[in-house]
Amino acid sequence: MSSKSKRITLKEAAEIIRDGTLLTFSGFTIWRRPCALVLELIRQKRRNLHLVEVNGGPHSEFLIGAGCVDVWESCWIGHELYGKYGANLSRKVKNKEIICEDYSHAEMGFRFLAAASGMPFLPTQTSLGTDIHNPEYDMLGRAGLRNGKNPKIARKKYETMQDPFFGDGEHVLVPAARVDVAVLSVQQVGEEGTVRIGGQFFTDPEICRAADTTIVVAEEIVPEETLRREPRLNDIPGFQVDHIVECAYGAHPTGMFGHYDVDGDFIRNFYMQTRTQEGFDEFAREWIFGTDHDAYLSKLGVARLLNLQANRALNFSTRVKRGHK
Amino acid sequence: MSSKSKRITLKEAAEIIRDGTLLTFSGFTIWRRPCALVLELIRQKRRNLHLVEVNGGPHSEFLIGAGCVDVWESCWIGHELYGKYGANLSRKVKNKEIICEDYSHAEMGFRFLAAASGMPFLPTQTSLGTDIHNPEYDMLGRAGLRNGKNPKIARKKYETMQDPFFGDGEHVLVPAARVDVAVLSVQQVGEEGTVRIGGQFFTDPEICRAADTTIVVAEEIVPEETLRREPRLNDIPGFQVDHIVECAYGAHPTGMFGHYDVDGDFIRNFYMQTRTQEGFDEFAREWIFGTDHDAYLSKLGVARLLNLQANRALNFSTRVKRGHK
Amino acid sequence: MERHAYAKAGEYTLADLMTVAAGREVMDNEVVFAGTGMPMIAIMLAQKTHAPNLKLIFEAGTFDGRPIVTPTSVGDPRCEGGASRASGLCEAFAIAQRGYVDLGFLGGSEVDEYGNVNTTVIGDYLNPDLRLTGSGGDPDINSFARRTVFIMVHEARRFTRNVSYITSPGWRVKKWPSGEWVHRRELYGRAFRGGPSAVISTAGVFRFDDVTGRMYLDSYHPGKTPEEIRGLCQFDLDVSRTSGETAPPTYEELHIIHEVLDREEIFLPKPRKV
Amino acid sequence: MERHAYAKAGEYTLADLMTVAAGREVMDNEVVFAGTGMPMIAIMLAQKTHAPNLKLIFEAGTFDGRPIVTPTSVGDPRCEGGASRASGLCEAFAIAQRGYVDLGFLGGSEVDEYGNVNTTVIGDYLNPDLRLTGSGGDPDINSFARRTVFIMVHEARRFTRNVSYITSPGWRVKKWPSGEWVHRRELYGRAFRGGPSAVISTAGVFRFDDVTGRMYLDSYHPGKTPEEIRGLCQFDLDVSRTSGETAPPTYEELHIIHEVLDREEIFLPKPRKV
Repeated sequence: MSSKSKRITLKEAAEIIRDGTLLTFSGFTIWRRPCALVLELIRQKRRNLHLVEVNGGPHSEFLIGAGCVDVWESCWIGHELYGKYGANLSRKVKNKEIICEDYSHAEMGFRFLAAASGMPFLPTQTSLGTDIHNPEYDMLGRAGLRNGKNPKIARKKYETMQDPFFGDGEHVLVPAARVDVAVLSVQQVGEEGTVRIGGQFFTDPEICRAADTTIVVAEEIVPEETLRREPRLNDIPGFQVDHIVECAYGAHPTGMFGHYDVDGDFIRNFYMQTRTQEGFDEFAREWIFGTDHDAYLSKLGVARLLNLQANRALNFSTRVKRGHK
Repeated sequence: MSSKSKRITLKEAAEIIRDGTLLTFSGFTIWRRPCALVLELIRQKRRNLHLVEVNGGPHSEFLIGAGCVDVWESCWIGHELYGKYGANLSRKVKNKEIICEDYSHAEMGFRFLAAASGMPFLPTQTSLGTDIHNPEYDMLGRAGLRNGKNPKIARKKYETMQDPFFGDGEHVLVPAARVDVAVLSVQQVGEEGTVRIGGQFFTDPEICRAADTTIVVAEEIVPEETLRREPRLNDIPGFQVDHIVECAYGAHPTGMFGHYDVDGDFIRNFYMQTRTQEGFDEFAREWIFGTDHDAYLSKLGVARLLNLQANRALNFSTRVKRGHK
Repeated sequence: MERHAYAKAGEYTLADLMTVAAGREVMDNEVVFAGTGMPMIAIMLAQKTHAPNLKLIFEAGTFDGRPIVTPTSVGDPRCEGGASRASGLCEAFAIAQRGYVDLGFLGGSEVDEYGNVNTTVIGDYLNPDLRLTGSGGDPDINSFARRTVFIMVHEARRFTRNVSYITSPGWRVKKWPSGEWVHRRELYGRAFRGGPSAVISTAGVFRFDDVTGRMYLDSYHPGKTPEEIRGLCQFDLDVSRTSGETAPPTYEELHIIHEVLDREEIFLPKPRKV
Repeated sequence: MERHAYAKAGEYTLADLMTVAAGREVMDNEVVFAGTGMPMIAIMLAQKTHAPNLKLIFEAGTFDGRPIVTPTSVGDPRCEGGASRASGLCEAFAIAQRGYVDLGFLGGSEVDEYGNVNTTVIGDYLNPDLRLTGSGGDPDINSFARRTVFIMVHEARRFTRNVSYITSPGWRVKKWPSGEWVHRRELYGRAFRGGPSAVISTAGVFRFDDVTGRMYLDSYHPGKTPEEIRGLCQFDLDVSRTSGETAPPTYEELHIIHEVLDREEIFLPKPRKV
């Protein structure tokens, strides 16, 4: 194949994501998040990002703490076992530095499914009776951002309608999650962009199709033909992928099924340290600024990485300490 | 696991499907259709079936020619290379013995996706401007069947609405394809019902979830644990499957990826012979009535089946003759 | 020591009892959607005791899993162990909306008298004192499952009079756009499948009145009294229809919890005297 | 015999020429949605010649396939060969609706002057003379792709004045509920992406006027004349703007068709004099 190569560097990948981008990520809570690329975005001082995610995690907290984010549209943020909630988001929401738009988890999933399928919305009956549907709590609307100026932002948070076919009653229509860029962190990508994910794919295929531009950061770039021998095992076809980056430990401190477990200590320390802005800035000086991904990995050190290494028969680490014993 | 076994016989499986059932099938055109079960339904003289399918094929023609079907709701019927169109459906539509409700292919797919997801409809902009959307051609409506008496039949063929979120204009809402029974013909099913399909899954996961009852006919029933070693390779989780049948060549004369190719001669002969009702009845006397699946296979004979056998490295037959040379 | 005998006071913690009592809410063969944390242990305990055929689903996309090592997150690779299928989130919520889910098993944080839960904000949503995690899948599981069981450590502040924000719907919910309170059955109409059926805490087991949807105390854990528990709720807890003491864990259940499911003491510390 | 030289009359059939001319409509790197039959051969020819990087999609659920043996159906296992992904139909139509598809490549049956196609019924829909196959994915591919090319054997009855039923939308379509004829651009509004761009038959290559959407003859195959072709259409074919004769197949193209893609002569009989 004589196609132009899709390979770029982490730095080039971050440069593609401009200020103000509607941005989303692969993964789920503390799993398979493109943290290496996120930290590079912070180094490049990206601003005014509008994150639209099925759910958040440490990667969101990194960007939020660093002041890169204006709007966060999702249903959940936290660190699971390693930190009770998103302290940086919490602080900035309280200080009115960030607009926080709440949908439910299924609503966010369906929003991406709609966008992935060229549909402007999907109907659902989830979360009826909750404050998620409170019309006073359309935060993007309150901020004047639903005026059509950005054509990807829906003019309304929700619409309601009666089912016209079966008499099933009132449904909520959730608007498609139309985003500019999707950044994925996966195990394998082919030279032509074919993606093979190990373990649960969460919502990766949907966010890729929902976005106009897709960047895939993979633990390893492999020859396409090795993936094309088993087409049923591939999750995203190459033509949907625009750029690929090879980056070992691209998801650290989040986990990568089959490769490395969650670095719970790192996330716990981050959570404890960054409950204040001063704490975040200190964290950033140590782990983000004036360094790059290779130096970051060296700083973590071999022993730590080996401890996280997934057992290949089980796809998770048997060495890492998760509890008190 | 001490759960009650899901195993039944082909005959018992057919007995589950009563007269008047809203029925759908696995596969695609001349691939992976549950023909063995369909022929058993014909032997049991099933009547008044309402077929709702993503697309039709020889299996539909069998049921239609045998007088089992009152309504056919789909987008296409034929035999691909082996027969230009569905001659039995055509004859019965002309004689007004069958109601034929046309949607487009994507519309039928989206209808099953809606039903599979507990949604009453999905929005689409396909087929705008065609006679598929002609309000005069709501055939179920014209027949008085959209009166709510069967709650699974939509009160309207379509609804239209403006996109309220992005100004994308008029959309067509296609109603969920709510069916009573889905019958699948697949390569492998576990004792507990876990389904692993070889090759394209077409719309099998969607039809299974859309239906209230799912019957899986598999070339082989395997121990569950063999399938549960690789959960990412399974297509339908066991709890969605109600009954399983082990039946070799369950899809003949349609093809089964990795096992046997399409029996083009059989389908071509069927097509040529059954352009008249007399021809169909003759076909049925020879191949359906007074026989069973085992006798049918013996009649086909070893040489014929070996000719159809798929090459395991390629998943299709290298022996079968497809063209003129 | 007879495996099926009940353990004595001091041989188990209240967290153990909460876990065991929650596990008892599961019926064999049910399709169960479990949330992260305590629910996982309780479900896996049920799976290893009276409900071996339960079908465990995690919203990140694992279906009918039989983990060999306890996961700590619904997205954990450990969730995939022995699963019938592993895929993604849209499928999980689609099948829930389709009606496959019998039971939702969730960690609770702040619950009110009608089973409404708040995981979004402390204080006024528009001017929050503290922004929490957000909803996650709780409202979805709660909307779609035929019944939902909550597991939570008991603190008075968590059993609140009126949640300031309804994240997850209970038995009396808000009808928009007016915001008036109506019974869930009325709002949901044909979408109604059920709702919160129990809250299991470290103090007792609470259920909801069939008609009014108001929470009442069903059983109180050994060492607790109904009046004491009423004092541990900010609303006026109905303690008039208790069924007695919660049955303690058996030795077998304790063994499974501490030697099989949570050897690493991720969720449940070992009792001091064992 | 120079591989890239054009073959002479008698060394190829009109079906060969139609296939080659259709293949020329594909641009390299395009995402192409192909239908069953003739389109497959034409696409695979393009893939093996000037468009090696085209991304071939079949609606049954194979994406970016590189079949080693020619399939005879879009659901054929042969479609999976070398594919980037194999899955199912909903995904294929979802990505088409999302806008990924540059080109639809379809077999035509009955086409009218504005590119409307009928594959549903001969005669009145409510009282048909003959019920045909039905739409299949043609209207969908046609609605979603940025342009569509049709390949069909030329018979006068297939180039009809007004199709009795519009299965697949051309340039003048019906606006419901009134049924009035409007330009496709007007009906589709923001959904407009393009429409039928060419019809390739065994007589010539036809295109559609940018403004009116009316079909006109672009090139006529060697051995045919524009007037002859006009006589082979039931509508008044515009032959005033032809560009000349269709370039014949090259020897390399014939070799690929007959010795590589269709050795079994499934779709294309070998020319007598080769």
